[in-house]
Amino acid sequence: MIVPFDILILIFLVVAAVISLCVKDLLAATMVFGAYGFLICLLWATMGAVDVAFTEATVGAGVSTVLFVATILNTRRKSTD
Amino acid sequence: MTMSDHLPVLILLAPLFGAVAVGLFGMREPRVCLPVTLAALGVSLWCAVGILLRIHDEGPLDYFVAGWEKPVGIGIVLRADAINSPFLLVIAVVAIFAALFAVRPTGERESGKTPHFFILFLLLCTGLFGITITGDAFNLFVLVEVSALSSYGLIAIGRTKRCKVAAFHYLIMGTVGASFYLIGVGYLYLKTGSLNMRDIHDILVSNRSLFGSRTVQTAFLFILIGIWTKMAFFPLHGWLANAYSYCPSSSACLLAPLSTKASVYVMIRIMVSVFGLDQVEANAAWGDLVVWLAVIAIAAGSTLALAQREFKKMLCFLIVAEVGYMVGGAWLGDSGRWGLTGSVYHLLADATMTSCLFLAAGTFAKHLGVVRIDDLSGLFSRMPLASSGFVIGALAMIGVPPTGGFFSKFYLIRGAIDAGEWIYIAALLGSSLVNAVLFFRLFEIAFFGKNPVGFHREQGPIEVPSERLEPPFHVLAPLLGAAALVILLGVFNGPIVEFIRTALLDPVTIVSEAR
Amino acid sequence: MTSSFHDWIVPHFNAWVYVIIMMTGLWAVIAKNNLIKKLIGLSLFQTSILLLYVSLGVKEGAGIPIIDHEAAALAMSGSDDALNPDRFANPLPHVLMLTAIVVGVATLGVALALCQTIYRDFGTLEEDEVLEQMKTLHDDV
Amino acid sequence: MNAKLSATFAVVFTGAVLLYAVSDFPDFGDPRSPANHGVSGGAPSASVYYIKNAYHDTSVPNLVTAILADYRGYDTLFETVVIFTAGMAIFAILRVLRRDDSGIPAAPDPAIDGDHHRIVVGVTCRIAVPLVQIFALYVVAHGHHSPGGGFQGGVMLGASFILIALSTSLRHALGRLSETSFIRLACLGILIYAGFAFLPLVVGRNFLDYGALRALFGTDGEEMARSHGIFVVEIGIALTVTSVMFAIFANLSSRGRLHGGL
Repeated sequence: MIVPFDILILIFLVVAAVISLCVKDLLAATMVFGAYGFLICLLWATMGAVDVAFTEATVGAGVSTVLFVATILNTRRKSTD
Repeated sequence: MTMSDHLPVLILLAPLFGAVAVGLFGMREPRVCLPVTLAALGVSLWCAVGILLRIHDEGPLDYFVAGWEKPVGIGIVLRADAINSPFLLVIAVVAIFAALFAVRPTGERESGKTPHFFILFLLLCTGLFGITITGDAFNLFVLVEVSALSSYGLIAIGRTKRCKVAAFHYLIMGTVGASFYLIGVGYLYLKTGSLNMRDIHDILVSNRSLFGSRTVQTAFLFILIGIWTKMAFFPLHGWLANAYSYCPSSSACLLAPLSTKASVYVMIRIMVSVFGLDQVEANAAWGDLVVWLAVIAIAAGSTLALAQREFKKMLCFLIVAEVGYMVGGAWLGDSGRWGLTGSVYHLLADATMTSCLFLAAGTFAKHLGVVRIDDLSGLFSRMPLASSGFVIGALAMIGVPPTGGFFSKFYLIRGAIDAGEWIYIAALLGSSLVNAVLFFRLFEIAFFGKNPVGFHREQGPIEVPSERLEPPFHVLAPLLGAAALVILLGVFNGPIVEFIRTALLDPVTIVSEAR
Repeated sequence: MTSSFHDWIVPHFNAWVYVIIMMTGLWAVIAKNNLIKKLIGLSLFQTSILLLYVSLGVKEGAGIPIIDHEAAALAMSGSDDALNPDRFANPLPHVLMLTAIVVGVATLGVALALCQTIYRDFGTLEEDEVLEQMKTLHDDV
Repeated sequence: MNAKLSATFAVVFTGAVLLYAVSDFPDFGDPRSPANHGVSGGAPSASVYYIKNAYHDTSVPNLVTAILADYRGYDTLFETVVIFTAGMAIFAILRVLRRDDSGIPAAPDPAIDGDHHRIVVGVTCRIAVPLVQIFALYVVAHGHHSPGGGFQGGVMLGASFILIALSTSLRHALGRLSETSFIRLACLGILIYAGFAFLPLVVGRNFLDYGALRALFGTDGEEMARSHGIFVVEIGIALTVTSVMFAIFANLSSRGRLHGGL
């Protein structure tokens, strides 16, 4: 049965989204956002969207995290909110 | 099949290939950028004329990309008809004017970015042509993103600190707007199973109950809010003024006349082709609400324009008011569809007159260093030819008879009288009055002003100029060309409006299959 | 209450989560002060749209939208049932969302570049401080 | 506080409207929903056509690839253009041209140029990079039969260059793929896609109609020509995506200077 697994991922997704917005350390927020990308990639895989999952894994969890990190290391790591 | 059958796709392939050519050769030899750009836009102009003539002779034109024609909706269809073909022509002409103006687009210090500027310029044109000609709801989103990303680049290519912040805000608003549009399309897809505009319309019409369903209504609402964000309709206008007034003049000459107008076109296209005019007119409550919003937008835009001290910012708030005209006109819902006609015609007139005014503002900023309204003092004696172009643009904005601006207001008011929307007429006339006050104050300063113009160019102080300071030909030509176009549009308003109304009065020609 | 829970939430659980994530993202875009945080919110907002679309294409009991060898062989031999639409997930939303993902990362790249130039010019990424500095810039145009 | 309040208002309103519509949705996973099956009483939806006919039309078993590069290839062309536009916009926004560099005080470089303490990382990456690249090429080429294609492969290929830049130095990576060459490659990718899609016009068929190129590929049926056409197009996508992904990273990590870097 795939549905409980689905619901588990969806709950994790919401948790990851909220955490990535609440953490004041931007680097940590980006890492949580990367984890969010990975979770959502799992979700696509369970829904049968393999191509989307693949793209999300490379783009969402991979490259966009790297781009965030590159910017944060070149600017400032702390945020006020 | 001859090459002329492929005009709908050639019109946007030309700037795309132009951008690629600039990327391949322009980096090493920046001098090729401008000729390539002009050549590409010339091809587009030729295609636009060709499309217009064909539609005039034979009616709407469908182009099935990759040949997937049957069954409906599996491939992507490009659609040219009497509503969008004049706008294609205006896009091509205004883009050529802007390209001529942009001979040295980013200033001396950053001349290394000239190729980047022209690549983005051509990509923006590709996006605008694509938005205008596509018949597929999702494809429209992709092309909106092409034009949006290139306009962020064009705005932030300037050297000033403020344009970066303005571009960032524009990016946030633009992305949220496009995403709202995407949500709307998703909801429509969920209920109809199709992305092709005509197919969606057919499905909605054949299942009347769908119109009343919550999902379709929400879809409509989200598509509208998304497009309103992109076109800076009043409460959502926050990004526009800074973005267009702090970006380089060369970018503003392309962005200000065309970007918002393309979004207005999208709104009209969605109303006409996806939901159907009959359905839109049947929901009079929605129409009333939107006309009220438009009235607020017109009033707010005019008031904010009065408060500005900077020339370009004032023009930007006038755009906000003009967007209000067009949205309100499109939603009047009068039985003769004069309001909608006025909106479509105003789309063309406003694009040309905004182009004229922004070219003038860009000329004054680039060659005289004029940024504030007070600096315009003594302008007429310095630049008689350029100022006469500016005067024509301004008169069109006020709505003085021989220009296009007058006739669009005429048709809009005619529609409003038929629909009984007196408040809209009041707003329109009031806003014209404000425009008159604004521009006649400008004329007074520019004509009778005693103080000489403050001579500081964008690049810093220069030597004392001679008495006459007429800008070079490549700047003057587009400005006067745009002014001439404003008048031509007004003079030939009869045939143009007749042509547009062939599509609006008989929507069967729009929503049914072309030849 | 229970009936509305069963009618409204259970069959549309994905839709509820998509709305929740989207609203979280939208809230961050408007309310957060830090530009990077705004961008994280924007990315959340965009991915939630993917969730909407991909959920549309799910079919109970269907497989991935790739035709396996047996089905391909059957289809070539003329069997009608080999390519039964109920056996494969709806591929169209997947295609659309590939495009949306790519658009999302392109927008993100441009936005981050803008963040870096803003930091270069203003020395901060907090929106209120940037706007405060903007007020004092007058002769910069 | 004001911003937060107005944000909450906007969000609550939008969310309420969206949830209002949710009750009207077809059930999750319903194979008879309009999107999956077509409106009841109407023609079957486009996706039914794709599932039934895509394999016959293109002989590509991966339906997503078939739709992406053929039926909706026009979308995909502009999706590639979006990537290209983003790359160019980032250059326009961020790139600091060398002549201007003197005026700006050089910030302390967080670079690790010449840092020899990372032998483990360096050696691991030296082993990993070729493997990543080979797998990326496999993904590009095998998009017909398995998940993957130009975008995924291109992103991975770009990521392999990013890996080189991270494990050694940006200068080293730029030695493999310099600024002029990645701009050229990005243009070339678009040119391959759009130019190849333009070819059918010469034979009098519509834009992107690869089936017309049967003679060029020397295949028997149009469906094999489409299959080959999709492959050519995927290569164009991969070129553009690779170079733009690396270009974005190179610019972002070095604040537009293209030296130093992370």
